[in-house]
Amino acid sequence: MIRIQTEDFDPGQEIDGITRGRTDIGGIASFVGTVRDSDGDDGITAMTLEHYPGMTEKQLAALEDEARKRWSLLDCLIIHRVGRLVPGDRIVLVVTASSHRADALESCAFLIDWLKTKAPFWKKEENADGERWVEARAEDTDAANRWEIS
Amino acid sequence: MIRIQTEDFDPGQEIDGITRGRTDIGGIASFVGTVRDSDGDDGITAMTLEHYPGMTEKQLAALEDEARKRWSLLDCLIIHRVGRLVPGDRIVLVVTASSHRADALESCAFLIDWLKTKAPFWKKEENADGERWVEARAEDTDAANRWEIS
Amino acid sequence: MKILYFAWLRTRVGTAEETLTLPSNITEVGAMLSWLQGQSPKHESALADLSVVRVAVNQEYARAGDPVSDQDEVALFPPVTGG
Amino acid sequence: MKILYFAWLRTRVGTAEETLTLPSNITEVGAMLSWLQGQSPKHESALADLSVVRVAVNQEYARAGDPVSDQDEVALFPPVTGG
Repeated sequence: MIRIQTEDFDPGQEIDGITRGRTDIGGIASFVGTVRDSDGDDGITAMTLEHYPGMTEKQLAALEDEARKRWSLLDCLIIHRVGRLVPGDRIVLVVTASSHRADALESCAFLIDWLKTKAPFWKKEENADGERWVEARAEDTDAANRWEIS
Repeated sequence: MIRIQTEDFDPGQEIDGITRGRTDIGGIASFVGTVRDSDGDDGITAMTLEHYPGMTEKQLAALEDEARKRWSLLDCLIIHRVGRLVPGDRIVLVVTASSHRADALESCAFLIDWLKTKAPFWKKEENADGERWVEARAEDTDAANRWEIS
Repeated sequence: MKILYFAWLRTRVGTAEETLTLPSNITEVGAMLSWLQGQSPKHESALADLSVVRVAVNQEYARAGDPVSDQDEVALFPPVTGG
Repeated sequence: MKILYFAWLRTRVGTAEETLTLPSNITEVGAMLSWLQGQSPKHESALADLSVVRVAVNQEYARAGDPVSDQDEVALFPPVTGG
């Protein structure tokens, strides 16, 4: 499942929603990304997330499909927020559930690594000096490339 | 932080407890292990977790220390339940928080892999035929060994 | 052709969306980018370094040799930074 | 010496804990296990396959060559299956 939204989400509620009433799940992995108040030396006061409506959903759905092909998943959820956020706010949630922990853990890492390099979201940070668009990091591309997807 | 307990835990509440009021965290990884209703062909009706009080806490604390040495972590929590559990029940929770997602994701996988081979817990499964002690799986040892710890 | 700009490309070109008529002799993404650079000084400046420009045609990532036509929705944006 | 048994080792030996006096000429874990095997038919049966027996001395994992004395807390258990 894919959700793009401006509202916050509740990781516990989402994990519960996936597991409640099921007895075939052995492991649930999750990752929550949050806004940090600094990036290197800059103090960050806020951040705005822009996206490409339509393409974002397509890319995330394709990522989910790819994860379900590579690993045996019982459920999979990606939530990504857009709009203005402040330090401490949640940005993204990935939850994967499987019979065995390796599938859940690996697919969760895969999804967040690929989301960072494939999904059309852009961050603009605000600090005391004004605002600037965040530049893509080579290490994000490296992290994604270890999964050998094109 | 390490907790061994018979009571259930709330993953969302634990994640919130770690992140609330902090603005230096960039990523929180978590893993929840749950009781499955089958293991291969056997239908499982319940499971009892036994442990070695004293040594369990020492081993988990040593694992947490090792994770904090290897990765840059802002927080780390391991909860493991003992006693009788039924399918769908939560068994174990690992939560790791860091400035960067790779540290959180890798240390979370490390902790659950090592917990499975180092921490003195034993599972006894009940099915229609009676009960049996679960045997250790070679793939758990393999998963742990990829982290190259002795 | 509908062209969308995101993030700092939107700021530099000065619009989020524009409709231009793609000459019929331009049939590939690479040629389209060269043509776009010539549309105005702002386009030229925004698209000066194509190594930091990503292209999507009809909401799918596209490369220099991929086909493009006047009926397509084209989007230009910097490398993504979500998550 | 206090000896603790866990999981199926506890069931097979028939007790969770016992106190035995370790002969002073036994100073290593390997020799202690051989001595324990001789304590009763139940001990012998439970400890027949040492490849599935793990040993902790004072709550730390120990191997055959590690030292052990009558003052130690020793625990015997199968490979762990938690998590």
